[in-house]
Amino acid sequence: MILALLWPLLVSLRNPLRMLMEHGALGRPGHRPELLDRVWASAPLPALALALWPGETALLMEGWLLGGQWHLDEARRPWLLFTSLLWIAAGVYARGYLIAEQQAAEAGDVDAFRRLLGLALLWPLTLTGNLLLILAEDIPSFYLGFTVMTFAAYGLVVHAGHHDAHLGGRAYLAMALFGEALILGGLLWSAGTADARTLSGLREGIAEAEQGMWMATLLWLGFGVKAGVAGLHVWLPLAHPVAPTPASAVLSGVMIKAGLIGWLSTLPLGVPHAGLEPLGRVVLGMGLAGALGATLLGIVQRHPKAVLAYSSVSQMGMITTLVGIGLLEPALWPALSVAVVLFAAHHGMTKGALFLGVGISEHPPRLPTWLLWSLLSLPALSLTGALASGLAAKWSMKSVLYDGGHGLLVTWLSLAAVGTTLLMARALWRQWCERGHHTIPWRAPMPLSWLFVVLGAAGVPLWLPLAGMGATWPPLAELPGLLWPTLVGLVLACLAVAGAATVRGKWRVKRRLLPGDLWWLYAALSRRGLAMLAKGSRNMESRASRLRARLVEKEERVVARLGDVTRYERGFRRLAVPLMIGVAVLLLVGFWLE
Amino acid sequence: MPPLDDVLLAMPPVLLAALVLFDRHLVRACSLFVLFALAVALTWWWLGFIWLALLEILLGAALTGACLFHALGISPVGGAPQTRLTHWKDPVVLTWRRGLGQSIPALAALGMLATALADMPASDSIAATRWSGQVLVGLGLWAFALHRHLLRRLLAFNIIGTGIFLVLMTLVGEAATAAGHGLVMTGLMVALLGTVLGALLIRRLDTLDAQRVVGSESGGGAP
Amino acid sequence: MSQAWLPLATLATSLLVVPAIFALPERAWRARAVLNLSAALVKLALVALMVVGFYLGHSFEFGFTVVDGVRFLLKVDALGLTFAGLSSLLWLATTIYAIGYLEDSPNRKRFFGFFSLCIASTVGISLAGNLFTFLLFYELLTLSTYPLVVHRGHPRALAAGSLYLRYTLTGGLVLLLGVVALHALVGDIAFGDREVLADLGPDYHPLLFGLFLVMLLGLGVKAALVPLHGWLPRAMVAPAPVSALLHAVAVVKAGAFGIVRLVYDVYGIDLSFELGLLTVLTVVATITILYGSIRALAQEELKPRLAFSTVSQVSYIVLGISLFGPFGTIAGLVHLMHQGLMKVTLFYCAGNYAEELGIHRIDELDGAGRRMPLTSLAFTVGALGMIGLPPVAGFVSKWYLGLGAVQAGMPWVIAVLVTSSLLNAAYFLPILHRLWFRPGPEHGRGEWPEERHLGRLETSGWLLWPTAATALFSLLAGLLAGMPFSPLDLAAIMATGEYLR
Amino acid sequence: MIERLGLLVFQPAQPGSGWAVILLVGLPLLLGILGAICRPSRGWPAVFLGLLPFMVAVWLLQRVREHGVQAWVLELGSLTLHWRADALTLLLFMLTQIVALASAAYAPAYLRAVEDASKGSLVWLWPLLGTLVTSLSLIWLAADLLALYIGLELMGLTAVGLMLLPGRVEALAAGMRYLLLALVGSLAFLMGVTLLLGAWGRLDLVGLAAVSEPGPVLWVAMALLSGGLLLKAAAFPLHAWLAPVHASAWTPVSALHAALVIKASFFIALQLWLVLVPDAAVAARLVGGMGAAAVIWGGLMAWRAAKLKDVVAWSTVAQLGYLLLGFPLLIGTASVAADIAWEGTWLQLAAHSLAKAAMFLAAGNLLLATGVSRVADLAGASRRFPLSLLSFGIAAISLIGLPPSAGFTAKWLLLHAALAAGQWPWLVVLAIGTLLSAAYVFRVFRYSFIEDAPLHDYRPVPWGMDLIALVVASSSLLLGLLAEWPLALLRLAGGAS
Repeated sequence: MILALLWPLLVSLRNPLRMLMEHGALGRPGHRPELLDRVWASAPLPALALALWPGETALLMEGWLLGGQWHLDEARRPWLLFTSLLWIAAGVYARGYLIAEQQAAEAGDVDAFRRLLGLALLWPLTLTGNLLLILAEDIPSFYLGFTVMTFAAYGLVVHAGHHDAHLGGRAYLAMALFGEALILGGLLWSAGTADARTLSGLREGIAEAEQGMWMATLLWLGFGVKAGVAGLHVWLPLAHPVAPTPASAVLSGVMIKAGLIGWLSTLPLGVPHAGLEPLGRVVLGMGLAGALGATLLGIVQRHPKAVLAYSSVSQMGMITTLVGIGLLEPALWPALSVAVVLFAAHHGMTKGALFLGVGISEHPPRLPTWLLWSLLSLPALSLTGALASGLAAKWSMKSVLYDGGHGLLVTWLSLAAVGTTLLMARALWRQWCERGHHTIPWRAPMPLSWLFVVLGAAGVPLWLPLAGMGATWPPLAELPGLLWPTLVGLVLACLAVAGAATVRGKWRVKRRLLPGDLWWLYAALSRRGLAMLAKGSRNMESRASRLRARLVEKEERVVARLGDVTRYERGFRRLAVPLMIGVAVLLLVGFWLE
Repeated sequence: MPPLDDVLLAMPPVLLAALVLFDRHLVRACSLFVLFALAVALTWWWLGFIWLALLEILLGAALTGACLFHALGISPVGGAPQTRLTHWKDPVVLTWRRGLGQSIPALAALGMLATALADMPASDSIAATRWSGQVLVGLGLWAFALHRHLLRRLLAFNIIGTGIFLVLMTLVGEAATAAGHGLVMTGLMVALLGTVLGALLIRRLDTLDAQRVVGSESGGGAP
Repeated sequence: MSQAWLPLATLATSLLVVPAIFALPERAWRARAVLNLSAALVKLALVALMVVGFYLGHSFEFGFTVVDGVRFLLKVDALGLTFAGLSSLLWLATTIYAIGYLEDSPNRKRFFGFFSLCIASTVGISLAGNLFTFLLFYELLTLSTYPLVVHRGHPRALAAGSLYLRYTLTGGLVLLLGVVALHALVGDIAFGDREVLADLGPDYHPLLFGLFLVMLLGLGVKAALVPLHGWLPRAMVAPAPVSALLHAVAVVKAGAFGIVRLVYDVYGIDLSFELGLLTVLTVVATITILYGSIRALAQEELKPRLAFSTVSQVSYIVLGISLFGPFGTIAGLVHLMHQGLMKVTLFYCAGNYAEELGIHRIDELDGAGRRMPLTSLAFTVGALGMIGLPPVAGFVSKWYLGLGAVQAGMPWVIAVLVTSSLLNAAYFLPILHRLWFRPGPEHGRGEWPEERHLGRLETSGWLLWPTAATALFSLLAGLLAGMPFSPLDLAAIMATGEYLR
Repeated sequence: MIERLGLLVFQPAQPGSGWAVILLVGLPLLLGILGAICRPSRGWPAVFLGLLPFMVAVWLLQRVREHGVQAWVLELGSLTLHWRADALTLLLFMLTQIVALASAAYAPAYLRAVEDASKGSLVWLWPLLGTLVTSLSLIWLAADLLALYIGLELMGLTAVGLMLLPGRVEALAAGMRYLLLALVGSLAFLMGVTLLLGAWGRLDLVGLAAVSEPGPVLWVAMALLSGGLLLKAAAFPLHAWLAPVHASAWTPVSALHAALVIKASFFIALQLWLVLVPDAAVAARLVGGMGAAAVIWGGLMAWRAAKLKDVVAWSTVAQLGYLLLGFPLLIGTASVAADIAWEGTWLQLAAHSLAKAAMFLAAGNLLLATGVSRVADLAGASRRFPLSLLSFGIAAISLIGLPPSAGFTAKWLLLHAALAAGQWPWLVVLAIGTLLSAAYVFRVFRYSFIEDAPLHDYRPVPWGMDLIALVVASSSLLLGLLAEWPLALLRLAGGAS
């Protein structure tokens, strides 16, 4: 288990260390070492091996942080598995995707080399964090993993280094910080109250604590930033498009799930009488809002990655509603949790495939066009719930909800699925519009890894080890109920395409909604806030300096006056004898008064 | 009421002291001081302190007088004074207001003295002497406060000292005469040494001053 | 078994170096370096010896009567030992650093002489066994740091020195008054005799409260509690090793350490709680933390920003001890050490930038991570630690602070912590961004203000290795906080073993 | 309180002690005359010979420790003079010896360095020095007013003589003022003695303590005595003569004067108060008030002073204020407070003596080396004369009362005593005094640390001079930590009777 974490770390540090050894190599023109080599791509392999390792393991490390406890149990295994799979695929994909840059770097382009070095360092580091947060059972390790992942990923987001990347990076970082702060507050509060060191202890503590609701709210919000809860999702559409495609894939595929993992690890889901119903209702509402709202916002985006990012928000909104139900009705949770995991894995892989697909459409491999595009639309269809893993995930979700008597909710979710279909259509359409013409051999790492993910995504229910219960395929009778949203969506999409073709001009004039919607509001607000802080600080500064100046001035005056006082000394000198007699008289009076 | 002869005997030192202190001519004042010391010696003799009388003549009149004249730049060989010192004016003008103001410390000291002495009644034979001593102290203090001139201050100091000796010897009883003698003798010695030092200083200051004046005059002549 | 010589020898090691250094001629820098380093090593060894002995249950005490009823007392306890260990460790690092930093500058003899004196006083402070002895070294510290602060001798340094003296001497005086008053009340209190004041009875409580405030006022000057912090940012004109030491171990820490002593060893935590002193401390610390962070935001030069960060960070210690309960205590004690490690790293880095590249302002740092990767890495570690991110040491402190806050029934303190973390991030992360992600002179944009090539590596090894070492330490202190003999472990031992019996 | 001074003891002295005392008093004088004849050009013979009386004092101290206070009566015909030697007086004597030795060791080198030291004045230095030490010994040891008077006058005149030795105009003018005031002071003293003698017919302190009774006579006498003595001790409103005298005097003489001469007057005054009016709390507080004013005024003047020697001289005025605080703390207070104040006062006296002597010597070194007298001209001194400045600094630590120094320990005791006596205002005074002294001392340092100063031509001082200043300064520092030893002796003397 240590190896699983240590290996990426070593891989990450390898290159900088090498740089250090050959100090001065940076300044020299000429050949550079290959940074993104095979070893680099192999970083998640031990983790994969771990995920496939039979049986549960636990690792106790007293010396680690405040006492480390890492567990690999059946609940964590699926997460670990699909995470490492996607990381591997994305890593291999990246070697192909960044080949041009790498060649430039090897040829001596300093800037490219620097950027790649950063990627070579931060990619495995992000992975380390991601794995750690999955495996960690003690709170500090968990938080450590979360933090490492969050901050290391900043480097991935800003990799390209252009203006948009920095904007995305800023949005990402600001929101991440906000989330971290909330998480830290929530963790400290709840851990302090429960006197807990482990996540399970924390969950129990929150369930019992008097202020548990508020702690849970803090945690939910904090992780919600990562999970893209409506309102806190704004970094997603900004950061995902600017990151390199493989990075977007892991960002959207697995890192978003870290927020979900956070919820599952810290919120007392499934604990009866935890008293979190009000929160559950809010969560439910926000989830739905996210699931529906994001589709509306996403549909008007132009960049395919932005569309996909909004789709992620929408999908995560769906999962959020499930969590909300879990909070509302703890009894449903055991069944729901399976659905959530399945859904998460499905979404992770599928979204990964979609993002990788964006790169593929930009650099199409030498495949027949129909094959290529049907492969591209496979995960899209799966995401809408019409095919493969999507179908299974949707069914497992719906069945539980129906059992719990939440028919209305299912309808709403189906509406969201309609939206998803539209989004997918939109994304594919945009991909089609922006498809590239420089083809690459299909046996290059890029298409291969993409294919691997596409296939993996399609078959998630087949290989995902779900604790206790396997995924079930829906009976045929239910198929219409599951498929109608996709159909409706497709029809709507066709109508839209047709409509767009006819009233093309009208669409053009409409002002496009910027990706990141609320971010601009937040940014303005926070800019205002920061400006106020800075102003306040400067005010303090100037007030302090004014005060200092006034004090100095006063001091100078006093000193000058004291200088004046010294002239009385002449008087003392002249009147010494009378003064002596005066002193004597004074003392006499003193004696007399005794 | 003290007998008349005692009063008569006590008068000359007081009168002489007043003249010494307030005479505007310094050489005359110094000469008068010698007379004053002799008068005090007479008083000692009258009171029966022969040794003190002799000491007073030796230390007070002869040596102190010599010192004073030395300070003035008058030597028995050289004769007449050559320096400005003889006509030294007090740097501060004497006005009535100043005179009155400066008498306050003297009066305060006298008051303290009187308070203390009120508890120790004197026999008639020495009352006059004691009074004269007190008057000398008062006069001396007044003059000391009033004058800036160093020599005059030296004179004033000597007169205060003499006043204190007079009071002292009228206070000590039979038992403590030895201690009284000891004190007075020490006091006389101190007064003498002080005067010597003072005189030397005045002399030296005068010389340096003259040099400086000459120096600045010659310096002023140059462009 | 009591061995009196050991604490005395520890003190003497650095004290005796002082005349030796003054006796050496100015040019003999090699001999001086050897002398300094060997003394630092010897002291480290002595402290290690004491640590071992202490764990074996020996007690080390040295004392004699100064005047009737007043004893000069050196005593080893866990807290003092930890502080002594920290200071000797950082002394070693800083000595190495200073040797490199001051290469070829004038007045090195004076510098190192007073530098050693400064450390001697710090060790004295840590080993002091009663308030009198503490006060003695506390004031000695003031005196020995003054020449260091004004070392450069230009008008700004002199003005800063004057300001520094004004604050610290007045503070020392106020402290003296408080200590004397306490002494007049109950006589000599050795640290650890907590019953003495507790037994006085409630009639004395207002008086004790007042005396505590007086002493807090005195100590607060050095601990840079708002509004007594004014000297600290101005004292930044001192050379970098001095700032590092001032902020990490010596002066600021002495104040915080004094407050710890006062609360735990003189008043006793229970009495302090009963008197409501802890609330006072909490409020003061909270204000200081937020104020320092906000002021740091507006600083445009590196060292003043770090200085205000110190103002804020040192109050974490005060905050920790003001939280009634074991976690709060642990937090305060552990941050005493962690802050030292992290801050010293940051100041070394600032010094490195200034020495190697002539960088003083933050906006000149663009791309410096490329030019000086190790230094920048160390800076990153320190900065992340200051924000309180795992796995750097600062996280451990913050974690325990939070737990302590809850334990003390003051969850609102968590909000303060979180806000402070955010503010910390707001003024540190832009620096990191500039270091690593902004193109700078290394990429052909502009020039370094004053570049010198001090060594084969990115800068002189004398400067680089201490920096790297302290950064590593602060990383390890957090990463391996659960190990035996880690700062956290020590703090926990102290907290459970001594103060919360 | 009176027994603490070694008075009120009627046990016969141990044989041999009398001779020891005669040696104590006589040896310095003899050595002074010897010095005049030989005119040593090096310091060490002076030190070597000067150790003799010190040895005697140590021996006598040993006897005192074994047998308690030693007291004698010297009869000259019908005149009786009383003497006593106890731990306090012997310690004071040793202090005198130390400072005098330091000055004596310093003087030859100094005089060689000073250009205007004329041959004539050199002849006078040694006997005057010897006489001064003798007169100081007289004052410490005397137990009756006549002997005290003799000692006081001898000391005053010798001091004036020493101050006049440089022979410059300013020195003469200041010296003249000093002379006149000293003479007036001694007249007041004499007047007081006269009244006491007239009222009770005896002059020995023990006897006077027994027979005197409160009343106008005693009060007037005490008022006059105190007035005279305070004038000589340069207590606050009567301090005006002090600074000008020091400004132009030779450094070793200044050191001696500031360290010892004014302390002798203080000692006599305190002794008289304790013996004759031990309960006059109101008057004592008045003296304390003067002390407070002295602390503040002296501090201010020192802070504003332009010349280095003026700074040091004014600091003497301020420091004497601390000593004057001993009056209200010792007189009319409960024994708890008085016990502490007693130790604090003497420790302060010793601390100030050593520190001030060291400071004068160090300042003299600086002045000699730079050839300038203004504080502002010291710019850059720290680089060129580190040792002199170090001595100056160490002495300054003690003066400010920062630890670890005798000044600090003394201040601690005084503060403690003020608290124990419930006299809060003195706390404020001590605090202000500390700050003011820090202000004037660090003003000097601030100038000395300036780096970009123009390079004056300077000449190095002989290392011996630096060493002496350093040793004396360090002794003031060490005394702070080792104060228990002399103070235990003080207690012993108090407890033995």
